[in-house]
Amino acid sequence: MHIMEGFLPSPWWQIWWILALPCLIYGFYKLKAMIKENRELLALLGVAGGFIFVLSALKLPSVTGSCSHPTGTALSAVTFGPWITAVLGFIVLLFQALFIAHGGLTTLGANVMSMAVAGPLVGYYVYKCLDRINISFFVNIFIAAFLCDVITYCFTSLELALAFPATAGGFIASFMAFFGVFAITQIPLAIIEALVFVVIFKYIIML
Amino acid sequence: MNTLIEIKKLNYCYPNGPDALKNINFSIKKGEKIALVGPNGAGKSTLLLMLNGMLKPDSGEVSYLGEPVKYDRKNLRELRRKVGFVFQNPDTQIIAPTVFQDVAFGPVNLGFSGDEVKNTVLLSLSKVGLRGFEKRPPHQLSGGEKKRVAMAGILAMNPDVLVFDEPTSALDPAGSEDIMELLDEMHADGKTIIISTHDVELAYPWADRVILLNRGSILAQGIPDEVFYDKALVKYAKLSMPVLLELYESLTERGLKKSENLPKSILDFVHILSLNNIGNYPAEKKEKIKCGRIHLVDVDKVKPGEIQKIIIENEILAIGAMGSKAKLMAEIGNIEPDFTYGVIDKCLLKAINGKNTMIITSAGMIKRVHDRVFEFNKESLRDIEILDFKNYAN
Amino acid sequence: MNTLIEIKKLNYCYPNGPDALKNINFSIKKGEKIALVGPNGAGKSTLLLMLNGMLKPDSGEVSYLGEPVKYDRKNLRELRRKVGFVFQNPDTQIIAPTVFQDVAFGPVNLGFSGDEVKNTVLLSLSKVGLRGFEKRPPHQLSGGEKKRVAMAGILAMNPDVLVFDEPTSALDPAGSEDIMELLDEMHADGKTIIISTHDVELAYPWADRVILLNRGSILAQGIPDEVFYDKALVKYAKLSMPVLLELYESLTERGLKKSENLPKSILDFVHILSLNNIGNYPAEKKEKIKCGRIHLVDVDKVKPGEIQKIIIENEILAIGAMGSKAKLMAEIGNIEPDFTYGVIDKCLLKAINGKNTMIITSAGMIKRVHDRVFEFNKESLRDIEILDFKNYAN
Amino acid sequence: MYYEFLEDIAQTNCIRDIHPLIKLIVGLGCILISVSSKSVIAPLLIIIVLSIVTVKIAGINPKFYLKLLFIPLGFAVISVAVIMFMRNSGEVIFSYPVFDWFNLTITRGSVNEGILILSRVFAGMCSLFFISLTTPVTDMFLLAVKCRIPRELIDLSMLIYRFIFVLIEQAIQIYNAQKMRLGYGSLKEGINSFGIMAGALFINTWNTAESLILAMDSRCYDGKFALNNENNKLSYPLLFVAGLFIVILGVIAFFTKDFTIFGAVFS
Repeated sequence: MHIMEGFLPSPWWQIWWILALPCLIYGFYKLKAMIKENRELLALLGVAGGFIFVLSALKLPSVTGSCSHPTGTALSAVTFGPWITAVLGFIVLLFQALFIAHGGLTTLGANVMSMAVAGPLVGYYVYKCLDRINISFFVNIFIAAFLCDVITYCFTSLELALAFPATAGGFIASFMAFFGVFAITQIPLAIIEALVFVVIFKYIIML
Repeated sequence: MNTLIEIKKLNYCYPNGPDALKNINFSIKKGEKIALVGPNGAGKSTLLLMLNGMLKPDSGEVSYLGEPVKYDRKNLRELRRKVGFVFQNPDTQIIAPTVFQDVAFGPVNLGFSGDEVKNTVLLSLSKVGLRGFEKRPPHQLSGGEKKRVAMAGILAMNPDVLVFDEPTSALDPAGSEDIMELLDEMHADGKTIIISTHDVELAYPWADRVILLNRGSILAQGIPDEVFYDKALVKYAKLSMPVLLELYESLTERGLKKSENLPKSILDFVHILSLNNIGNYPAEKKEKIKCGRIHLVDVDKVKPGEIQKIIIENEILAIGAMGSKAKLMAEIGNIEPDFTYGVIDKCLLKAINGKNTMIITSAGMIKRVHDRVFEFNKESLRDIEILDFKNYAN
Repeated sequence: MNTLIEIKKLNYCYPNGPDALKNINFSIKKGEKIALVGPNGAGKSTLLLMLNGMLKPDSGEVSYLGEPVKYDRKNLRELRRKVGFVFQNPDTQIIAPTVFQDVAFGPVNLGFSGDEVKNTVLLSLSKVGLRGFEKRPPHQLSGGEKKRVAMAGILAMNPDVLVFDEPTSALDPAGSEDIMELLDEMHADGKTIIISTHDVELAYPWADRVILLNRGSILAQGIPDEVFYDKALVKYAKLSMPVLLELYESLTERGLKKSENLPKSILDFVHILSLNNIGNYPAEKKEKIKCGRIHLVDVDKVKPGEIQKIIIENEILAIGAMGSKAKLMAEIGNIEPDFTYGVIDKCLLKAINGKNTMIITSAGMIKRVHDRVFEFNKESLRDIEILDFKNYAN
Repeated sequence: MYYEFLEDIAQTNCIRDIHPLIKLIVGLGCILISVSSKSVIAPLLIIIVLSIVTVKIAGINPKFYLKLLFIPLGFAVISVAVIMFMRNSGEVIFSYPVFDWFNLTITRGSVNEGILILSRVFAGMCSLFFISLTTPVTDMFLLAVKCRIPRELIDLSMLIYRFIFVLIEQAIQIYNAQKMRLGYGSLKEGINSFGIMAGALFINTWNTAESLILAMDSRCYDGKFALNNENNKLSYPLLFVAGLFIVILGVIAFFTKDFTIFGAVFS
């Protein structure tokens, strides 16, 4: 769920950019250390970035109105960890804005926070925690991917609500309104994507 | 023969791209072997994608069995079941974790029951000669095997028409011959076959009819001889003439008497030269000596163990195996076939040089051998004999 | 000629895989054109990867210019600069987002200065005929163009040896001919060239020497005629005989007099048949008529505008362009060349049929034309004349 | 199934040869002015001017351009609707009681704000499209280096750029192959087919990465990526015009900041 160009007024788009920057810098620092140790990883990350873009640019057929596929970032979070995923996600979101008009440049900070930072971070740590309590692998994958999706869109609703608090009821009312409206499309989508994610892992494990 | 697929005034261009197809008109009859020939980027793949409704023309009409194709979900599913499509790159077509699962993909989507799925898959796999490969992961297979799995996956949906995009690309000679042989078997099974290729050597002897495509337009269509013997046309289409035709052309330019038919194979060429009294078999020159015999073995009627005996008794010097069943039998009988592709012509060539040969094949192809030999005898005024071994045991 | 690369008793197997290479011994001399021929899975690519140290043999030795290859970072870099490797699939070789950046990848990593990089890149691009493509993103190029970008990327590092894995795979005839022509140009530039292929038609006329590989072992090595004329060997290697050789074999079996050299091209074949008094040019039979002349145009000395005039004045019926410079000139002069590959032989063929031809080429290849024509004249006792147009303007 | 890449159009547009800096100044300048504009005047001006430039001067197919403008519509309408109901101020022009305790209300202020946001979104999108459709990303890498963006990040972006196109090709092929064998027929098949495709693509990704490492090694990779040797020539008069255009827009935005369609009730 990308927030489009021009939607977030000042000062909110600046605020999200400022919040996103430290995450990106930390991710970049980790990435640099990783590449320094093994230069070949740059090639791997480059191809992985392409993969995230492609997976999120494909429209899931038979689900109309879908506009977000964090599946790619979730897969990357499990593989490379959430911080490096933030950097990859940033580049991918930039290319998405430029190539297929998903998202925007001023709203890039907000989109990075919701899709490349909040979602993968929660998904990753939920996955790690559930892994410890001996839950079935595929159930764990399902829950983690579902949460990754839902958190992304909660975060987007939060960003919108902060920028446009309701006159009556303020931020809370506005958040509930955005959350409620988008839930109609996003909750089923999150379930579908979590199921897709399970199929992907079943497939990869079988090979 | 009735018209199966008809395309009328078809135009198509990719969004924001140049015209991909311009004013395409042709029809395909049931049971034909069609080769769509053109250089890379001519629009071959785009045109093939029209045949089963993967792309919708901007204008013009595609019809199947006289009915215009309707681009709604239900009709498209039906069409895609009837017109099977094998892609150029098997790596992007076969992606399931095992061969069985991959071949089963279509039948499962067709809603077959568990047993039906199993039967269809095993039947399709045996048709392409890959029984026993069910549990193998596709990425461990060779290029030729992958291509055959892709074919089995399409056969499992039992289509009427088979469309192959560059069936032999990236395969070595042995692999290509296997695939072309398989196409012939499927054709003998009653399927209509359409291939796209830029390989003129492949299309020339194989196709019943050739459609020459360049820059999205049809340059010519007709029997391969006509199309490929037109030097200017072939050059314009950025292709090359088949080697034998080029040689034939050079020789006729130097005074060789033109023959009725153009040479499609080494056999034809030798025959044409011998009509010019060139390279005649020394013995043939003096007196009409007896040609070699062709021994035709029906793979379902003769036991593998008996073949050795036939070979010795009949002084057989070369053995050809036609079809996957025949190859399997040769393997069981511990016989190394000399020819596995273009078998009949190669055996005829041996025969006119006075050598006895054997063709192992299954019932469906036996008539084809008789027909070809009969035709060749008529044309060349020779009398090559066929000995049928249908009931050797009795 | 001194030995450039030598491989001794090399063995290699992939971790957890079957033996990939067994007891490989061969050496490559400077300036040779080598074809490594074998079916898919024979180990061709694995062997090629040994040549620039991408793989390290389990046992045995690879040496370059007499020095055993050392597998440390510095020596490997040096080796890889000298032995350029063009992969089969250009999509995984092209790294950067634009053609310029991709071709510059090697030079930049070799530490060239900004201007040096620019000059090398532009030179390499013009060598492969892609000047003006600098800013294009690779995904918008055709298959043949991508292959040429990959080549330019290697040429930019100015290696001594060029290794090509399946240089023409997936290319149409025109694309393949362009690439093979480019290989010849690079060879004329003094590079040693090694290709791997399963295409015998390609390797047979091109290679100086053939190494036949199957199942990780060398089956045979030698001049192409020897290797490909051995029917049993070719069959064992799961390959096929080149068509012209197969026809020649069939005809000799039927009594054609054997010639000194085996036929590598249509020209050779026509010549062999004419030695047997077959298909001689009608006029040639009666009296020794004059052959056609070959007009040799040096692309650097003659202006494009003058070519039309030469064509008309000399009754030229067919034009060949050799090399990318010549093709560019033909384009500027608005001339459609009839031949762009195998030019000399095709012009000789026209000449023996009494037709005048023109070859447009650059200085480096002119000697080659003279040599080939001289050789052919000597062999066939003809006197085909060459007219040099080096200084037409004066 | 997949999108058309604006990048591909940018590679062949009519003003590709203008220095990217000029195009970025115009595009980014317009974006900044439109998000900070307090009235609809400046955004409307931007929409009109940039659309004309994109279609007439850059030569983008107008039909395609119009289609692009519909992309943000779904999200924008839903979100703007929420805002209109939530942020009431001034005179009520519409009210509808949903339950006893809840009124859906639209006021002059909320309509003004809704229209303002819509105009900003469309002006922002027009500016973004202007950049996307006229300035190929390949031209921006050199600019990024000059802006002191770390090389590793740029190198990574360049690799990602290249492999987006390699992988999308594979994805399309796999998708088509599945579709031909009747995948994606129902929701269940769709999930299964999509999952298998994504998994296969994931495996392909690793294989591609392996060959890429091989290719980089065989070309003596030493941690460096090449850049385009030169950008298009920077035309100073044009740069001046672009700057002037942005300044004028900014001035207009400033002086029209109090304008509202339904009267000034919105602060």
